[in-house]
Amino acid sequence: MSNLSKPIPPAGGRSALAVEIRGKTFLGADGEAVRAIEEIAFEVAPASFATLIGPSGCGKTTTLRIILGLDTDFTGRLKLPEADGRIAAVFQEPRLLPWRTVEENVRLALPDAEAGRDLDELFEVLGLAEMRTRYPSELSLGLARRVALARAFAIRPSLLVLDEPFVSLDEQTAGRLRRLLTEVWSARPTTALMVTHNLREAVELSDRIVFLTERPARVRGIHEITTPRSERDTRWRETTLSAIAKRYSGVL
Amino acid sequence: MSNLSKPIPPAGGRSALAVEIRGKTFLGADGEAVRAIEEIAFEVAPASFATLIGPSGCGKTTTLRIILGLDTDFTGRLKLPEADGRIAAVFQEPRLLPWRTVEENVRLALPDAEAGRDLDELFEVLGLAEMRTRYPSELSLGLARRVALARAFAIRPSLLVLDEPFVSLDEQTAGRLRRLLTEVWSARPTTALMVTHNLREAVELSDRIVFLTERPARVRGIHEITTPRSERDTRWRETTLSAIAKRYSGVL
Amino acid sequence: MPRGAWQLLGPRLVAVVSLAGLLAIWWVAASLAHSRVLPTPPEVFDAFWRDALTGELFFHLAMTLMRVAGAFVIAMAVGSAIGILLGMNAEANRFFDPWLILFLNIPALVLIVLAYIWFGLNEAAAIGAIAVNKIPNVVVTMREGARTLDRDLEEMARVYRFSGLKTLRHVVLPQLQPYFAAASRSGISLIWKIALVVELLGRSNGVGFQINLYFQLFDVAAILAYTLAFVAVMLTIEFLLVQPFEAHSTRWRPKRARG
Amino acid sequence: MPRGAWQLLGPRLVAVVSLAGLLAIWWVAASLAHSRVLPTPPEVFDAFWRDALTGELFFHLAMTLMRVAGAFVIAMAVGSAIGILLGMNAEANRFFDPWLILFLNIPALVLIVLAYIWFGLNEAAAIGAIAVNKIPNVVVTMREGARTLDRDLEEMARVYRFSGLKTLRHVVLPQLQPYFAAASRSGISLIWKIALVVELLGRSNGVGFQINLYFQLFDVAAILAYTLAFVAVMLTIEFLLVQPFEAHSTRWRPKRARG
Amino acid sequence: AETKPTLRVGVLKFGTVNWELDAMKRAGLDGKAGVDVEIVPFAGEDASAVALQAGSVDMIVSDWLWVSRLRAEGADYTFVPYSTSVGSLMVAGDSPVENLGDLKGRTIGVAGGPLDKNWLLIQALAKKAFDVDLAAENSIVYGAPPLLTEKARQGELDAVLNFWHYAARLEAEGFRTLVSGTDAAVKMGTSGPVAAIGWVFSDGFAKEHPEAIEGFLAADKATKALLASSDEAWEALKPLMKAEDEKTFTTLRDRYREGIPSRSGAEEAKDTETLYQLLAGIGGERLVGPAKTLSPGTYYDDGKNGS
Ligand SMILES: Nc1ncnc2c1ncn2[C@@H]1O[C@H](COP(=O)(O)OP(=O)(O)OP(=O)(O)O)[C@@H](O)[C@H]1O
Ligand SMILES: Nc1ncnc2c1ncn2[C@@H]1O[C@H](COP(=O)(O)OP(=O)(O)OP(=O)(O)O)[C@@H](O)[C@H]1O
Ligand SMILES: [Mg+2]
Ligand SMILES: [Mg+2]
Repeated sequence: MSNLSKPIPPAGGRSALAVEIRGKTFLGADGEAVRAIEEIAFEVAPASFATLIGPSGCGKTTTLRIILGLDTDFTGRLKLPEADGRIAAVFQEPRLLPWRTVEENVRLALPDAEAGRDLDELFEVLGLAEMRTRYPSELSLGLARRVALARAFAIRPSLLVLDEPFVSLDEQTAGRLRRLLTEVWSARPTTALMVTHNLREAVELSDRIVFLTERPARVRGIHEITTPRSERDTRWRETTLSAIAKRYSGVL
Repeated sequence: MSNLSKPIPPAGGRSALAVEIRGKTFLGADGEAVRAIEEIAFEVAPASFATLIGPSGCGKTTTLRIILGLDTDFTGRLKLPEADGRIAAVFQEPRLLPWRTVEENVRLALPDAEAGRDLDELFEVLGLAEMRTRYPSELSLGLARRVALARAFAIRPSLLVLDEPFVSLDEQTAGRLRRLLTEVWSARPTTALMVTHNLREAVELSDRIVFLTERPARVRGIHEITTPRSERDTRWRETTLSAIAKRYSGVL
Repeated sequence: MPRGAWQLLGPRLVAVVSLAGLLAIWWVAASLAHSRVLPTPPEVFDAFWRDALTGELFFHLAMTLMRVAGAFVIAMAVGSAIGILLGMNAEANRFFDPWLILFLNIPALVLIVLAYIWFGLNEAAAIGAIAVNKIPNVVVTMREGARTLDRDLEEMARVYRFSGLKTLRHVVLPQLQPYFAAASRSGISLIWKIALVVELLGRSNGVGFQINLYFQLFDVAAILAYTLAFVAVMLTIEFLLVQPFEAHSTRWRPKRARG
Repeated sequence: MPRGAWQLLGPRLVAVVSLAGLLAIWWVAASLAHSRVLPTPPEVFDAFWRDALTGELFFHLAMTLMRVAGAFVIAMAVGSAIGILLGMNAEANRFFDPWLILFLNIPALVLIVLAYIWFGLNEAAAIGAIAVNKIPNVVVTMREGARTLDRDLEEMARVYRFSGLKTLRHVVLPQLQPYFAAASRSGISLIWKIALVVELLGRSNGVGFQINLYFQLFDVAAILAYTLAFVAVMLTIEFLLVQPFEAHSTRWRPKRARG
Repeated sequence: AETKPTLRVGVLKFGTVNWELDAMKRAGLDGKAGVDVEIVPFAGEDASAVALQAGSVDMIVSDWLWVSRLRAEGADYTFVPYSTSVGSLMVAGDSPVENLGDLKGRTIGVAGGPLDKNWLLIQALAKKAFDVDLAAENSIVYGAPPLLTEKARQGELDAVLNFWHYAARLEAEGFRTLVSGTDAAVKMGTSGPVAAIGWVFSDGFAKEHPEAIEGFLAADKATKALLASSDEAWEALKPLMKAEDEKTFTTLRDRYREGIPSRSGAEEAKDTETLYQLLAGIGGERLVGPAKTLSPGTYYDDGKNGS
C-alpha cells in the first residue's frame, strides 16, 4: 500500500488525526525480524484527547514515532490534524540537550518569532522556577521530565504527543501537571494523544481510550468517554474504572 | 563528622542498614550551592523491606547513591548490612551496556564463579525469553527496565536498592514483577530499600515506609507495617492507604 | 531514486566504482596537463612494473610495512594507556599536559636525528622514533574520549563490583571505540608519513628511501608508483580487516532513521 | 594525601612545576650525556638569544605561525564539513572512503612538491599544501564523531522543527566537541610539522627554513631553540585560550565522582 | 688469506660519489689496495651526516667547512679532497642575462640555502665586479635542488644556482653556465680550483685503522685515473647515473672528469685558508662558527707531511 505520510490539507479547518499502521516489522541486529505492530487503526477527533493503553513492549512508542514522522518505514496511512501545524512531543525519556540550561532547552523549542517570550508562569507551575539556570545533569529525573513537559507546553502545539508523561513524579506534582495539561490542551484547539499505563490518569483526561493487545499490537477495543471533564468526580471514576477493568482484564 | 562509609563488620551475622545524612549540598555549574538533603536518618532492619517516598526532586536518588557508595562527599554515618555482601541496584534509568546483548548485560553482573548459571527461568518470568540476544537499543523502555531488574535479581544480593523499579510497566506486568521481587527478597535474607511514588506499591511490599519532605529533604515520618504480607488483602490495603493519606497529605 | 541505485550495488562494487572514478579524473587531468610532473596512469604503472619485476618494490614496501606495523602497535598501546589515564585523572592531566604539548610539537626531524645518534642507525631506533612521534597524537585523542566516558555506566559497574579488567573490556573500551578508530586511522597514515622521513634520514631501504631517490631524479611517476603501492595495501587492509571489524563492533548502534 | 597537595597549588602553578620538572630532567640528562647533540638548557638559551637579538627568530616564527594559522583554519573548516557529511551519510561515505584513504596516505612530500610545481613557489601553494595534508585527518576524526551522534536528540530537534543551523549549533556541534578538540590539538601539531617540510622544500623563511639551515650545520642547540620557541607559543595558546575555552564549553558535564 | 680491513662508506644512492665507488668495486680496485669497501646507501645528504655521527659508517663525503666547524666544536673529523666540482649558476640558453650584473631584479633559485659557499662567493663576486647586492636586489628562492631544477625548466626562475650534477643535467637541456663556484673562487683570489667536498672520517678511526684509510685513498686515486681515461668504465655506470639521454650522460661524464682534483693537498689547503677568510668575512659566525680561521687538522695529515 502507499506510504501516505504527508497528510492531505483539510478543506477549511482542522481534521481528525487518522492513524492506520499495518504489519510494522523491525530488523534486529541479530538478523531476526521483530514484528512490532500487526494492525493499528484509530482516529482522534479534532481538538480531542485520546489515550493509548497497552502492555509493555507492545508497540505504543513505535506508533507515536510513526505519527511524529520519525519512522517512515511503514505500510498504512497517516493523516495529521493540520498540514503544518506545530507538533510537540514528550518522549518516554526527557531528551534534553545536556549542554544547554533548563531555560535554554525550553526556549530553543520556541519558534524564532516567540524566542523571547515570557515563560515565568510556566516554569512556576511546573516547579522549575529555581532550576532555570541548571544543566540537565544536575536535575533529578522527575525534574528533567518536567522540563520536557515545559518544552512541549511552551510551543502551544496543535498536535501534542505524550509518551508516559507523568511517571517518576509524586502524586501531588503529577496531579498538578495533569491539571496544567488540561488547561494547555483546552486553551487552544489542540489534538492530544497520550500513552500511559495508568488507567486512572487515562479516565481523568481522555475523550477516547484505545486499548492495544500484546505485541504484535492490534486494537483490542476503543472506549469512548462522553462525560464532561467537570463532572468526572471520584464516584464516577470508580464506576468507570471497574467497568473498563471488567471488559479489559489486566489494565488496572 | 566522620565519613564512615566503610561499615563495621557485624559480630556474627548481619546488622541493620543504618543511614544518617546531614546537610548534603551540591555545587551547581553556575556556582550556586543546591542543598539537597537537610537531614535524613533511618534504619532498615536486617532482611526487611523499606520504602522511601517523597516529592519529586527531594533527594531520594541522592540518598540511594550515598548508600551505594557512589557519592562519598557527605557528612553522617552509613552502616551496611554486611561488610562485603553483594549489592544490587536498579537505577532510575535502565543503565544497560548498549554494546552488549540483554543476556550479556545480565551475565556480566554475575560473580565470576556463577558466570555460566542457568538464567532461563528468570528471563521467562520477566517476559524477556525472546529478547536475550537483542541489544538495548532494540528494546522498549519497559523491556529495558525489566532487564535492569533481571540483572539485580540474578546476583542474589544481600542488599537490594531499587529506584522506582516498576514505572513504565503496565499494571499486569508490574504486578507480576512485584510478586517476583517478593520471592527473590524472601528466598534469602535480603535487605531491600525501594524508592517509589506509588503508595499502593509501597503498602503492598514494605515493612516500613519512610516519608520525606520537600527538598531539602528531612524525614517527615516513618510508617511501620506489621501485617504479614499474606494477610494484606484489598480491604486491608484500602484502609491502610486512607489512614496513611490522612496523616501524610498529598502522597496518594 | 539514487538511494535505491546505491543499495543495489554491493559495498564492494561501490568501492570499485569509486576508485574507477578517481582513476578517470586523474587520467583526464594528466592527459590535459601533459606534463612530466603529472604522469598518466599507464606511465605510473610502467614505473611500478619496472621496480616490481626486479622485486625491489616489494622489498622496500615490506620493509616500510614492517616498520609501520611495529611503530603502530607500540604507539597505539602506549598512547591509549597514557591517554585513558590522563583523561580519567584530572590531576595527572594538569601536570602532564605541558609535557604532552611539548612532545606533540617537537619536529619529527629532531626526534629522529636524536634517536639515531643516541641509539645508532638501527631498526629499533627507527621504529622507536616513529612511535615516539605518534604517541602524543594518540594520547590527545584517547584523552578526549576518556573525558566523555559515561558516568552512569561507570557507577553501574562499581555497584556490581566489576573487576578492573571487566570494566575496561565491557564498559570503557566500547565507549572509546570511535576515538580508537579515529586515532588508528589517522594514526597509521601519520606513522607512514613519519616512516618516510625516518627512512630518508637513516635507512638504506624502504619506500621513503626510494621515494627520495626518485625525488632527486624528479621521477614523479616512480614516486607515485611507490605511494600508490602503499595506498593499495592500506585499502586492502581497510576493506578486508578494518571495515568488517568495525561493522561487527558497532552492530549494536541504532541505525540512523532514514528520510 | 597527594590529592590534597595538588589541589592546594593552583592550576597555573602546577603547569609551572611541571615545566620546571621537565627542564630539570633535560638539564641532568644533558649534563650526563655531555654531547654536542644534546645541548644543555643554557646552550639552547644562548642560541635563542643570539637569534632573538637580531629579531630573526621572531620574524621566522611569525612567518611560520602565519602559515600554521592559515592552514589550520582551512583544514578544520573543510575537514569538519566533509567529516560530518560522511559520518551522517552512509552512502556518501561508502563512495568516498577509498578517496579518503588515498589522500590520507599520500606522503606530504608528494603533495607539497606537486603544489609547488602547479601553483608556483608562493604562499598560497604552501598554505594550501599544508591544509590538504591535514584535511583527511580532520575528516577521519570528525566522521567518527558524526557516526556516534545521538539519535534521540536528533529526533527531538526534528519534531520541534529546529532549523538546520539551530540543529547544527545546539545539537550537533556540542556532541562533536571532544572530536573537534582532539582533531585540533593533534591537528595543530601535525600542521606545524608539515609546515616545517613545506618551508624546507620551497620557502625562504620560517622556522622550518631555519631548522634546516642549522641542521646542515648540525647546530642542535639552535634547532632546539627554534623548536622550543614554537612550543612556548603553543603552550601560551593552550593556557590562555584553549583551556579556559574548553572549561567553559564542557561545564555542563557531570563531574566525575571522586573516590 | 689474511682478512682485509673493512671501510663502511655512507653515500647517496644515486649520488655522484656512488658512481665512483661503484666503479672502484667493479674494477676490484679496493681489494687491490688492501681494503674492503662497503657501500651504505642513503636517500639524503643529511642521512650520511647523521650516520657518521651515530658511528654507523666510517666515512662520508662532505665539505671542509662542515669539518672545520665541527672540529672547532671538539669533534675530530678530518678531510681529504674528493672533487672540485661545485655548483654553477645556470640560466636558460635564450636568456638575455649575460653576466652577474644583468641579474638585477630577477628571481634566482638557490639550492644550498643562504649559507651555501658558492652562493656566498657569487654574491661577493657580484658585489666586487658589478656592485650588485644579489641577495638584496633580487627575489631569492631557497628550496630543494630537484624542485628548483624543475622550476628552472618551467621558467619560473630566471637563474638557478644548483649542485653540479643538477647543473650538468640542465646544461644538457640547453642551459648555460653564467658563473660556476670555481670561477667565482678563482676570481675572488684563490690560485686554482679548490676541492669543496672530500672524504670525511674521524682522526680516531684513521689512527686505529691506518691501513684502511691508506688503502682507500690509494684505491680512490686509481679509480679516478680509470674514470678519467676509460669510457668503458662509464658505460657500466649508466644505470646508476639515471641519465635521460646520451647528451646528459656525456655532460655528466665530462663535468665529473673536470672535477678531479689535480693539485697537491698542501696547495689546496693554502687556498682553502684564503677562502675561509673570505667566507668568514661574508658569512660571518653563522657560517663558520666561533673559529676565526680554518681549524687545524681539517685537512687529513697522513703522517707523510708535505707530500
Ligand atoms: N550533581 C548535581 N548538581 C547539582 N544539583 C544536583 C545534583 N544532583 C542532584 N541535584 C539536585 O538535588 C536534588 C535532589 O536530587 P535527587 O536526584 O536526589 O532527587 P529525587 O528525590 O531522586 O527526585 P526524583 O523523584 O525526581 O527522582 C534535586 O533538586 C537536584 O536538582
Ligand atoms: N529498532 C528496533 N529494532 C528491533 N526491535 C525494536 C526496535 N524498536 C522497537 N523494537 C521492538 O518493538 C516492540 C515495540 O516497541 P515499543 O517501543 O513501541 O514498545 P512500547 O509499547 O512503547 O513499550 P513500553 O511500554 O515498554 O515503552 C518491542 O518489542 C521492541 O523490542
Ligand atoms: Mg514505549
Ligand atoms: Mg530520583
